[in-house]
Amino acid sequence: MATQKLVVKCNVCGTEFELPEDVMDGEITSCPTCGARYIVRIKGGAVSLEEFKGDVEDYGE
Amino acid sequence: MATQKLVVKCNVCGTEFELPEDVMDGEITSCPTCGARYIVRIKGGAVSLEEFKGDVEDYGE
Amino acid sequence: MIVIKVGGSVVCKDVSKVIQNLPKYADRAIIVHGGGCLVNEMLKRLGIEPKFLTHPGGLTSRYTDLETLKVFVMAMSWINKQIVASLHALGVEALGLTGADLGVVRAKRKEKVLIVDERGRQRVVDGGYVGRVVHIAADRLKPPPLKVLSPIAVSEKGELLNVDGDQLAFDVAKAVGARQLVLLSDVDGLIIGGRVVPHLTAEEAEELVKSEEVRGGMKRKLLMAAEAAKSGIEVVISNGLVENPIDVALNGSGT
Amino acid sequence: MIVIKVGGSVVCKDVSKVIQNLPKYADRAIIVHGGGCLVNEMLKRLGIEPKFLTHPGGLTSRYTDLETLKVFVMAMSWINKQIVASLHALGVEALGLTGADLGVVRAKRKEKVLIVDERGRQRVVDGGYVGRVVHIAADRLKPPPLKVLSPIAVSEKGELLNVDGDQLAFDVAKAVGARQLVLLSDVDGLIIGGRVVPHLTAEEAEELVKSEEVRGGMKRKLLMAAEAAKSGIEVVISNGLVENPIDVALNGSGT
Ligand SMILES: [Zn+2]
Ligand SMILES: [Zn+2]
Repeated sequence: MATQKLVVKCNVCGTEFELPEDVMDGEITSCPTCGARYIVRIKGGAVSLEEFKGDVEDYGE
Repeated sequence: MATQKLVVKCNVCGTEFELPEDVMDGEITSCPTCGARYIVRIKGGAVSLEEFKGDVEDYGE
Repeated sequence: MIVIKVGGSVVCKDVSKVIQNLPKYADRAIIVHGGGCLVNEMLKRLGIEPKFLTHPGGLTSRYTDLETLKVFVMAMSWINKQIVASLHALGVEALGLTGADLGVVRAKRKEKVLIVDERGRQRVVDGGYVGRVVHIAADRLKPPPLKVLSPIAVSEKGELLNVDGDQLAFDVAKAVGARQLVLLSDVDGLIIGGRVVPHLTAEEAEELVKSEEVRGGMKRKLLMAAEAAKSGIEVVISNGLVENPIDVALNGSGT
Repeated sequence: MIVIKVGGSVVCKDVSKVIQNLPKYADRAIIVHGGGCLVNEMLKRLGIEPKFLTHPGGLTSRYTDLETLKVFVMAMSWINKQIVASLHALGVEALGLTGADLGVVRAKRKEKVLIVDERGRQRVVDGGYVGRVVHIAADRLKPPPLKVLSPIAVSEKGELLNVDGDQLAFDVAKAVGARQLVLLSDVDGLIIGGRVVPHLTAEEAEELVKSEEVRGGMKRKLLMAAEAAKSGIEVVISNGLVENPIDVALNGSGT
């Protein structure tokens, strides 16, 4: 079985880059060119990038 | 070991009667002469009779 | 005023339809819920063996020791708070209560119950944490806000007590002078000979109680309905799992 | 107004002394209780394995999934109702609340938290049923009647959320403009070098937080105390297991 490459495109600088084969939904990735950070979203096999604003909650109790 | 007899006296007619050897706290007993009903109370080895007015609660849910 | 008893069968199967239908009655309803199914599930998961008392005449009842009471209060509270939180999402600020809160439901503990023990002898034992309602603070239960009441009372000594939900709903209905008491469960009403009985007078209800077709919980519901009818409260036994179950009940679909 | 936080260590060891001491403060206190110990005991008895999240930096936190939340709400409710029922026996009609009741404590669910997963990669996951308090309905919490509040909030969507008890007590104190916030636990106060520190300024508290002698829960309590002091609230950290613990706390025995 051929491995499908997961290639995404940076919204900031347009660089196309590859995600690791075992990437999981929610994983943080960054553009190798401009450093923009993203949350990888995987829904029904489709991979997309969501802007990561760092607005995650602090850990709870 | 000699078995101790548990003899109690009816408050109504004065009849002395014997309780079963294995009587337990809370057991209902009645006077063989006048039929008066009692709750047997056993506290620290001492046996006494408490008037049984039938004022027990009905069974719950 | 309407008292709505949401039975355990509704709570454990699907309480969402009742909740969706509640906001329009928020200003004139009082909710009493059950949840015996969740209590049983929790007791089982915790490995707590049910204890039973056998009463003269052969009837048995579950014995509520302190451990069982604790599970009872926990499970009922989860149900209570879930209902209140769901109402919050619908814009209704409800207040979940046990009888201990503001002392709204006071009960006497069944300190003496008559049982038949293993040896076949009658004995008086402590009745466990089960209560007989002696006082309802009607003014504190009337809306607004909408009150959601668990079947838990408080004793003078500050003990929490398990009380029968149907009976509590009826006592609340009497105390607040409710016009209607809606008993929602997972059946369409009183079913006699395969059809739902549309309406019953107090006399008919009492007659039915004696028949063989009516048993257990439904028998108690009927006895209560007969008594309620005499107090001028209309009792509706209806299905809580249908769409808009309260509308349906008040429009006369159940018994 | 005084906000009294009864910590889990007091609740699980012996809450009776606090309760005995409460009636005289009933008209000017708001109670917030903890009970993590009972939550842990119930989770263990139910065989629910604790789940943890590892955050960047190495800190871990317990993950509250729906099952854990259910146990949390159940255990906290048992504690809440026990306190309310005990107060009833002392003639104080108290009202036990979660944040969902009357919407008194609203929170935002931590929908995104950053963790480091098993493979060492950073990932954004759902934060579980844990809330960050966003609104306190101060008017509904003021006595009378005396309110007993569980560390449970409600989200906009009607979810019940686990919130930190100390933080909640502090938020309540700020919202109602309390003069004092009493944190009762099983120690005599902040112990530094073997002795109880009698009083601290905000600056001293902040300084201490940086030291090695203060850890975990006490560190958070100190940070809060520093912030509270700036808001004009006096924070007293004191022992809830002694006779008349509230009197003792307010007479300056703790920190
Ligand atoms: Zn880029
Ligand atoms: Zn006699």
